[in-house]
Amino acid sequence: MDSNEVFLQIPMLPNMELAATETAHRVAEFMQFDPDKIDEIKIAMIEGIINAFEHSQSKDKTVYIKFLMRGDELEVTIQDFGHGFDLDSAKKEPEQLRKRGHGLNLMEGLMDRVDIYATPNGTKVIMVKRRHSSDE
Amino acid sequence: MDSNEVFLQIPMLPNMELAATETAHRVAEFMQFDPDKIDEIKIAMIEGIINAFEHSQSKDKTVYIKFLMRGDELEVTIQDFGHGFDLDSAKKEPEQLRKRGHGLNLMEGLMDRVDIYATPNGTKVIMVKRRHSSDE
Amino acid sequence: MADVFKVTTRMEGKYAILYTEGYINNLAGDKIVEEFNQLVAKDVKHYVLNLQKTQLVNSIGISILIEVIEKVQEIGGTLAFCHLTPIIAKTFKIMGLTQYSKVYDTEEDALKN
Amino acid sequence: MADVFKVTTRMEGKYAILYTEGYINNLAGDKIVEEFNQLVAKDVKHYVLNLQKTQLVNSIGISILIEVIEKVQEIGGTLAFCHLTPIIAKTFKIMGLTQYSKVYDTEEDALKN
Ligand SMILES: Nc1ncnc2c1ncn2[C@@H]1O[C@H](COP(=O)(O)OP(=O)(O)O)[C@@H](O)[C@H]1O
Ligand SMILES: Nc1ncnc2c1ncn2[C@@H]1O[C@H](COP(=O)(O)OP(=O)(O)O)[C@@H](O)[C@H]1O
Repeated sequence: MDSNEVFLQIPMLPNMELAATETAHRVAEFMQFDPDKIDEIKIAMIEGIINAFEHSQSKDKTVYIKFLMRGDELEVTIQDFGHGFDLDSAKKEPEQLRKRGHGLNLMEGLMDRVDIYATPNGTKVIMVKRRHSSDE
Repeated sequence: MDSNEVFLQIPMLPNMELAATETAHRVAEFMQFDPDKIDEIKIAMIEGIINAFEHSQSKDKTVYIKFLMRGDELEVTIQDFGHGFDLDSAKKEPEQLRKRGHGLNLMEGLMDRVDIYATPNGTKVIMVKRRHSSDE
Repeated sequence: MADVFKVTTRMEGKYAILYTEGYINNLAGDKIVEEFNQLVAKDVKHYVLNLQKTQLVNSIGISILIEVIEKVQEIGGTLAFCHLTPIIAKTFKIMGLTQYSKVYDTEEDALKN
Repeated sequence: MADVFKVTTRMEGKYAILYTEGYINNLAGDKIVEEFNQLVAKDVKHYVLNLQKTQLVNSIGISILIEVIEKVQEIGGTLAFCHLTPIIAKTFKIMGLTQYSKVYDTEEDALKN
């Protein structure tokens, strides 16, 4: 393993997503991200992880998380080996005050880039946050 | 992976031990350990991890941590692939107000059981904390 | 970070001010609904949610808050938020909450309006 | 948990009360020594370390506090701790600190003695 990578495997158990957000916190702090950006990464990660908890139905009941520190960028990969889903039908337009179905929007709204690879063998969400975003 | 295991691999970078203690926190909280016991686990883990950071000289600059939830017991394994050390000479009697050399004592004082396997291929510290310790 | 989520209420005039502490996930959302239901039973119609001690939320927890907003609208009441961290404010905006309930910086501002 | 370690000082009579906030590791220990050196230069001899806002320590950080204790002894001063969490108190005991400096529950107690 390179010293710019962190791996975490968490079981699908209550609040275990917070182990991942705290790991993100340490990594992003080491990379000198500012506190608001760290919170954005954390909330985006929570959404990715609870989606795997709630929807993946993976048999190993595990979420695999990788942090890659790449210069100014932090790349976070959240992976499960569940049944995947159809991205196009999941990404429907948000209704007015729609209760659920905001997770994917939140990830995209809070991170600089989000790529989702969903197959019948599982889902992989790759999210990137830059220390200095262009939109700020 | 069983759903009663958590894995974490952290690079030897400043404060990365806190990613591990926060993971421990979530795991121990899930197991309903009381807050003082959680703090004991955290400080013991910090000592095991900073020892690997400071002394192991491992080439992959990585510490491998495993949490195993086993009924009433939490088992934490902290492993590095450095050069190991001689346990007997490391465990010398504490001098009066000795500045350094308290890490191993602390782990033993704070956990219910500590087993250390040190070889020229690395060090593995296995620490166990019970939810209801006999000494309390 | 607060480990166990807590919600406490203080009354000020016709307002119930709910203080949250900790991560707002589904369980926390349920606790808020419980507290809220007790207040509705006491005929309280105006609510302020002070999130000063909440750093993290998830969309399931927030979806439960949306249900609370709907209920308040049904009984002809008001619900405002205050003391959101910048990122929780952003999260609310992305989720469309800010269209349906007001967000104030401070509790004072929330009570004045 | 406080993310960046901080130490601040308040004078009360002949006492300097140092408040720590956050994880006491080696860097935090160095910050405490720096603060302490400035106070020694101002001829302060009596110290209270209030650790109320510190939840975690490591043995490297504490070994630096031991150096501070030694220096205080050299200048004929006193150093007491207060507001330790039960587990930090236990850690200090295992490391032998409690033999060399007193530990009080509250700041008041530390200043009275
Ligand atoms: N890891 C995953 N595994 C399987 N399905 C998923 C996963 N992540 C998202 N989905 C699907 O995408 C949909 C939309 O997700 P999201 O926007 O987070 O909203 P919500 O979780 O509230 O339904 C989910 O309802 C689910 O069907
Ligand atoms: N993971 C490790 N790899 C190599 N040597 C180690 C490791 N852990 C401990 N040691 C050795 O054991 C000694 C005692 O460790 P410890 O009691 O924690 O005190 P300290 O770290 O303050 O020296 C260290 O000085 C070091 O020589």
